[in-house]
Amino acid sequence: MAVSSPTQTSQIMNNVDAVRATLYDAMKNDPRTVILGEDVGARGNVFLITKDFAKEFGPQRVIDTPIAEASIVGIAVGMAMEGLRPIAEIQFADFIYPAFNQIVGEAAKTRYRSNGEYTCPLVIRTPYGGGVRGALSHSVSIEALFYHVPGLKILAPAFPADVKGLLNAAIDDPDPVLFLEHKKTYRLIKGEVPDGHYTIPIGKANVLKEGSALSVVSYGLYVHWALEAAQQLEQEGISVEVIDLRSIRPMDKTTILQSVEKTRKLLVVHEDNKFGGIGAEISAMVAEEALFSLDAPIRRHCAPDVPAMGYAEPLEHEYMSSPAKIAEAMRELARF
Amino acid sequence: MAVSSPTQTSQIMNNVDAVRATLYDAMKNDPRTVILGEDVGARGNVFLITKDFAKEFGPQRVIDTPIAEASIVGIAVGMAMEGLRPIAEIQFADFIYPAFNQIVGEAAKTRYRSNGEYTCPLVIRTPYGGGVRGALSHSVSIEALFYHVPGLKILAPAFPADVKGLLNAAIDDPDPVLFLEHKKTYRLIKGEVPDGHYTIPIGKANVLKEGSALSVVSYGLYVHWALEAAQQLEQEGISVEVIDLRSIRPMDKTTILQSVEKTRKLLVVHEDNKFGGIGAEISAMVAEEALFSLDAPIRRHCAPDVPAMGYAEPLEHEYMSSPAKIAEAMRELARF
Amino acid sequence: MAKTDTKGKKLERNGLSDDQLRAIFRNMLLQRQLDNRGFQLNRQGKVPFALGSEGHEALQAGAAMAFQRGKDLLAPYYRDLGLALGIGLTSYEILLSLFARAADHNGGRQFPNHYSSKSAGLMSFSSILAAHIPHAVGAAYAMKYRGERGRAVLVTCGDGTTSEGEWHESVNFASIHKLPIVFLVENNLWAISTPIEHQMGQPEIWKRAAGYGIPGHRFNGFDPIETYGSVNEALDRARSGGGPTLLEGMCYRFLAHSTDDNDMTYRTKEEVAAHRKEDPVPRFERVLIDHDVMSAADVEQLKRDVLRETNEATDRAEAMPYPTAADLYTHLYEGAWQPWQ
Amino acid sequence: MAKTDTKGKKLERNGLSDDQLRAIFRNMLLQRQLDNRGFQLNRQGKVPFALGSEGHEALQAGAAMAFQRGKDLLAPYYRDLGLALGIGLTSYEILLSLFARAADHNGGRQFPNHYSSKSAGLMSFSSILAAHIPHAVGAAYAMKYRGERGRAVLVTCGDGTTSEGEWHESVNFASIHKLPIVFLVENNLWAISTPIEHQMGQPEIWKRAAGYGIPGHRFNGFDPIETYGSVNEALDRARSGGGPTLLEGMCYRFLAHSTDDNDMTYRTKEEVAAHRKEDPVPRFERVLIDHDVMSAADVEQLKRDVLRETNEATDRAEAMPYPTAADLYTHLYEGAWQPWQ
Ligand SMILES: Cc1ncc(C[n+]2csc(CCOP(=O)(O)OP(=O)(O)O)c2C)c(N)n1
Ligand SMILES: Cc1ncc(C[n+]2csc(CCOP(=O)(O)OP(=O)(O)O)c2C)c(N)n1
Ligand SMILES: [Mg+2]
Ligand SMILES: [Mg+2]
Repeated sequence: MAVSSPTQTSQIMNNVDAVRATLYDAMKNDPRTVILGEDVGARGNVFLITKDFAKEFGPQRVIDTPIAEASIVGIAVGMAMEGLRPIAEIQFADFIYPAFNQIVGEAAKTRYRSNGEYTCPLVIRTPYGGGVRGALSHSVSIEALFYHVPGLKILAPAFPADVKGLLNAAIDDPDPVLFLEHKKTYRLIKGEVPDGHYTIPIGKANVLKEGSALSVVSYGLYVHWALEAAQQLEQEGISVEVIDLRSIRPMDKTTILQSVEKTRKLLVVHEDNKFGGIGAEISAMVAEEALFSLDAPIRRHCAPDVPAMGYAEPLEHEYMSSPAKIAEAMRELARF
Repeated sequence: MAVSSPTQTSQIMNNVDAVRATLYDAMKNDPRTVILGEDVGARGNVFLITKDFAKEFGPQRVIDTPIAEASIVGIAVGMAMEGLRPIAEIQFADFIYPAFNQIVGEAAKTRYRSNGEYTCPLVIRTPYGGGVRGALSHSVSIEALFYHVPGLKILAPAFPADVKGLLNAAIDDPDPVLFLEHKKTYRLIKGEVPDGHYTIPIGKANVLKEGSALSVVSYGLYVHWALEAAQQLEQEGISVEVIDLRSIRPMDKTTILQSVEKTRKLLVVHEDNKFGGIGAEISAMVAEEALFSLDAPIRRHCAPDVPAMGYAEPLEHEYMSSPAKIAEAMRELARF
Repeated sequence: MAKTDTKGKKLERNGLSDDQLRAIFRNMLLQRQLDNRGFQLNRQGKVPFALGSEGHEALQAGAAMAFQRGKDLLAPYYRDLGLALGIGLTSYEILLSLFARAADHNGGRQFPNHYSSKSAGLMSFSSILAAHIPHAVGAAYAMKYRGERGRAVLVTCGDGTTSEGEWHESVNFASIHKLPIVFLVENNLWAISTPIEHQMGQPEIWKRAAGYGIPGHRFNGFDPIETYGSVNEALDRARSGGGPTLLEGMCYRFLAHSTDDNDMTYRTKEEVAAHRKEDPVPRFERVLIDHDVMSAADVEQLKRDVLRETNEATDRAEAMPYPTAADLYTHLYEGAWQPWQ
Repeated sequence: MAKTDTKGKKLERNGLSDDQLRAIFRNMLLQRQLDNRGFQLNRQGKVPFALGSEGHEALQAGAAMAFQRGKDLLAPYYRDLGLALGIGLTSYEILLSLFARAADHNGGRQFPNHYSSKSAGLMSFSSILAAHIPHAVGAAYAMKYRGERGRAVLVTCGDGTTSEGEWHESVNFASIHKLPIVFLVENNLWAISTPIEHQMGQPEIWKRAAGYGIPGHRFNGFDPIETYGSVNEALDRARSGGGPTLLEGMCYRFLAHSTDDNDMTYRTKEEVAAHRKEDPVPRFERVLIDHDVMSAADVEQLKRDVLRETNEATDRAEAMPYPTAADLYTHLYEGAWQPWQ
């Protein structure tokens, strides 16, 4: 995690504030930056992330779009091709499906198909994830629907300092970036955020906690729970290394492999469904590159393969993991 | 592969004929069956699969739709909810992106979200894959964009008899099925197809060739090439087991695990990009369930992670594999 | 209460009987009562989320009266409490949805207001706006395909939802095939915080109909009798082979978008108050009393009935069990769930 | 050759100079020549695929004349050979695309006719129909946002493509923001094998404009002067802050959809022949000769020029190298490609 050096000033903020502050700076610093999406203007986004932006920067820079996700992204692609630096918002990640064509077919391929003549410097931000009683259509994880797509970058930071550093990196990036914000962490997770403009390189995982018995790779909300579980296990005498992936594509092979070579055991933890999820690639990569470093099967602790969490509390509870469930998965693998 | 018993009559046909014959029977046998898609009527589909169907069954059963993929699938969902058995066609798999919302958000979740009150017995057929100079937008593989989605079934048969048996199974299935037809195999691949109505169970892989040194799992066009390569290696004294996945979701864990436990080496071969492709899940599953049966790293022989094959012949050639390249990957793993 | 100038004038009732007029009014009262109940339970911390249809009562109750039970299908959206009630769902069913109980049609899986009832002819829908519209078209196609004259589909959405591509594709397809369907837009002038002028280049949605070659019509959705007339005519046309109609019912969203929204951040009290003057519930009460369809005492009795019904339904639904953890795994495919499938 | 009744009448030239009229005609002849060349090379087995714009020549040459180079942007679709030529692409560039050579703007990555040229103001597009329309809207937004009066975007598509949801969403957005954009539909009555009556409920696409609150207009796309007038007026309006226009140019697709198609399986020779009578190329030739803009000899010379240009471009492009295997890996992201990225 980016930590502030003694000479650096910083602020304590939560993830939602970190998004807000970073977007604000981007708007301040570069007149090519525009924000577009549903209810981002007058209301300032459903989580109030862009509250008062329209007042300060004008409605032509903070655009309340019609309800039409394909064109929200598609128009942003056109803006990007023509020199603006759009930041498009999908109100909830669950509503990104209608924009799939524009993201996968267009944004991801603009540079490639034109042999570099046209580029698409575009950020698509969207809140994802569960644990907020969002039911079937306000709590899905979407990363695995996109991470197979060459031409896209996908970020899913978990800590406020990473949110800022990676969102800045996404905004500066000359290619399209899908920026995933776990909505449960918005107000829950607080941390120190350095002042001023800084970026965190895209494609670098972060070892949150060193350990020797077991490597755990996670991201988003669950990385916090994995850390909590690891601290619990520390007291039980089991030393768990916790890696925050942060960047889903490109993925930090080196950090994962180094860790697995040290601990010789790998557990991937994610909120999304298991089959074909991010854990599949992590696991496959390790099985290809470091098989003989392993002392145990590679385990994936993920959501059961049902469409999403139900609205009723027991359904959500069953779908979601918890620090306790993650700790149990860690123990099991450590014992192996 | 389903083979005809001595008493059974059969025909030699190619994959496109197998699709055509199966669709024809479905139209004959069940008045609830309707076919809808772009140019499926008067022209009878761009590959002439439904040629003359409109004449025989009428334009109300073989519907030339407007160019609007989201609604092709969406309308088919509504038909299915209201008692018809629609078979929707996406003219080329590359054009399925605009229908993503209806497939992933709607068809896959209809039964689940209504707690079983509504169902969605729908088949979506589409030709996919390369090697036909289809360039960036007429040759993509799409299976990995969908295989993460609970509620969908995904089939990708490679042989005419499987095409018929699995397409029948898809049509009979009470839930939505994405049926992928590799367009390069349409006329290239011929084989015996039993007469009469039969189904092949969804979710069963097929051991095409037994072997002891190495298991290869593939599907679609590449399974033919893998078989060719395996026959070549046989002559070199290397015995390769070749498994045709046929069904991508649900996936046949048992057959894969049994094979790997026997051969102790696994190579996954697919035309689609590597990162997050089908091979990722196969590999991860084996690394989780049979790690100690492995004598070598799990290898994936897949397309490089670029958006798709270019139009120019050298670009397509570089993107695609070949029996020779697959044979080389087999040799390498066998030597390990 | 808003003054109406109907007294003395003959009531233009579009063929509605006194019983039907009273049923419409009852629906409107029940909607408002159930609406309030949702918000109240949310404030009490008993439900995490509620949505109100205040301002849509007349439109929905009037439209529902044109629906023929056992024949027509309804493909509604999340603000259609009154339509759901009007085609036969009970207050108890509504509250099961609100409380996310196991006995809810969706088994507590979906957000409240995402009704579904195969027996009532109410098609299941998701939270993805406009995604249900092609489903409605597909169902209408099925009806026509099977030669089922006398049946039609009523599909609704909000004004904001007409911007989605799937809306356009659906209307276009229905127009080509002259399907038995009515596209009813409930125009409440807002899409969460986005006013109509940021949703579309000109505000009269019904005018799009000509582009599709189908009839289009706008009506006053604060008037349930006018609403009934418009929807009934369009449904009749659909049922008898006359093809689709695009209807635009004008109303207003009196409340915030949902319990998660604060509308005072983007619109003024004054604007809301101006529309409140036309509030369809007291307005229709006055019409019925003025025309002796109901007495003031009848109305009071009805209000008590509706409150009692709401209370009873609340108690009954609240007492029902939640789904259990095991219920997460049912109804994914036909047959039993298996991991890694 | 079709008879025209223009002789004697004063030529209604919409402000076009003789030079411009000749340039339009040259474009039309070149289109047809290049079209034929594509089909010919396909029959010779030299290219696996070609698409023709026969029937669209007048529409495209006329529209291109209204485009202001160095200012406007063009967001075309795959049938826009004449627009590409008209805004400045060379025959050589067209043939590089057809032959998929490395020097092609797309490096031989895309299908033929998927032109792209940043310097010419021609926006890159994919084969996914309608997907480029929001891009055009986004570019128009950028122009307006930066206060660039005097610039506009011309975005084209076929009749069939107007059914896509993204078409609707794009026109709607442009209308709200009064963007400097012209939506030009090249209505050739067919979408591969699907005739207009199976594509939409009523066949006049321009009539959809009213639903969006923007001007709509239909013109005869067989007449390049009328086309120029319509497109020029709409682009001028866009450039001067008057907002978007929906234009529908009527034309016909004389050839099969592409070299992969056989149109005689779904339409009759007679239908095609009837439209051929109005063939815009001989028609415009007659107009120019009748009005002494060109002599018959000029026309013959021009035809020879155009043929020579086509031959030279063919030879030159064919002699160029293909991209190499290594070229598969460039321009995915900024910077060098890495596996597993
Ligand atoms: C595809 C999609 N995009 C966005 C949303 C979020 N959302 C829910 S309701 C709503 C406003 C809808 O407005 P309108 O259609 O006018 O209906 P109203 O709420 O006014 O009745 C939005 C943007 C969604 N549910 N689905
Ligand atoms: C999203 C998408 N769907 C389908 C296709 C296949 N397709 C290519 S051209 C075409 C017909 C287009 O017709 P129209 O828009 O009228 O243009 P025209 O070819 O007549 O000029 C179709 C269906 C495609 N390229 N993209
Ligand atoms: Mg609204
Ligand atoms: Mg056309």
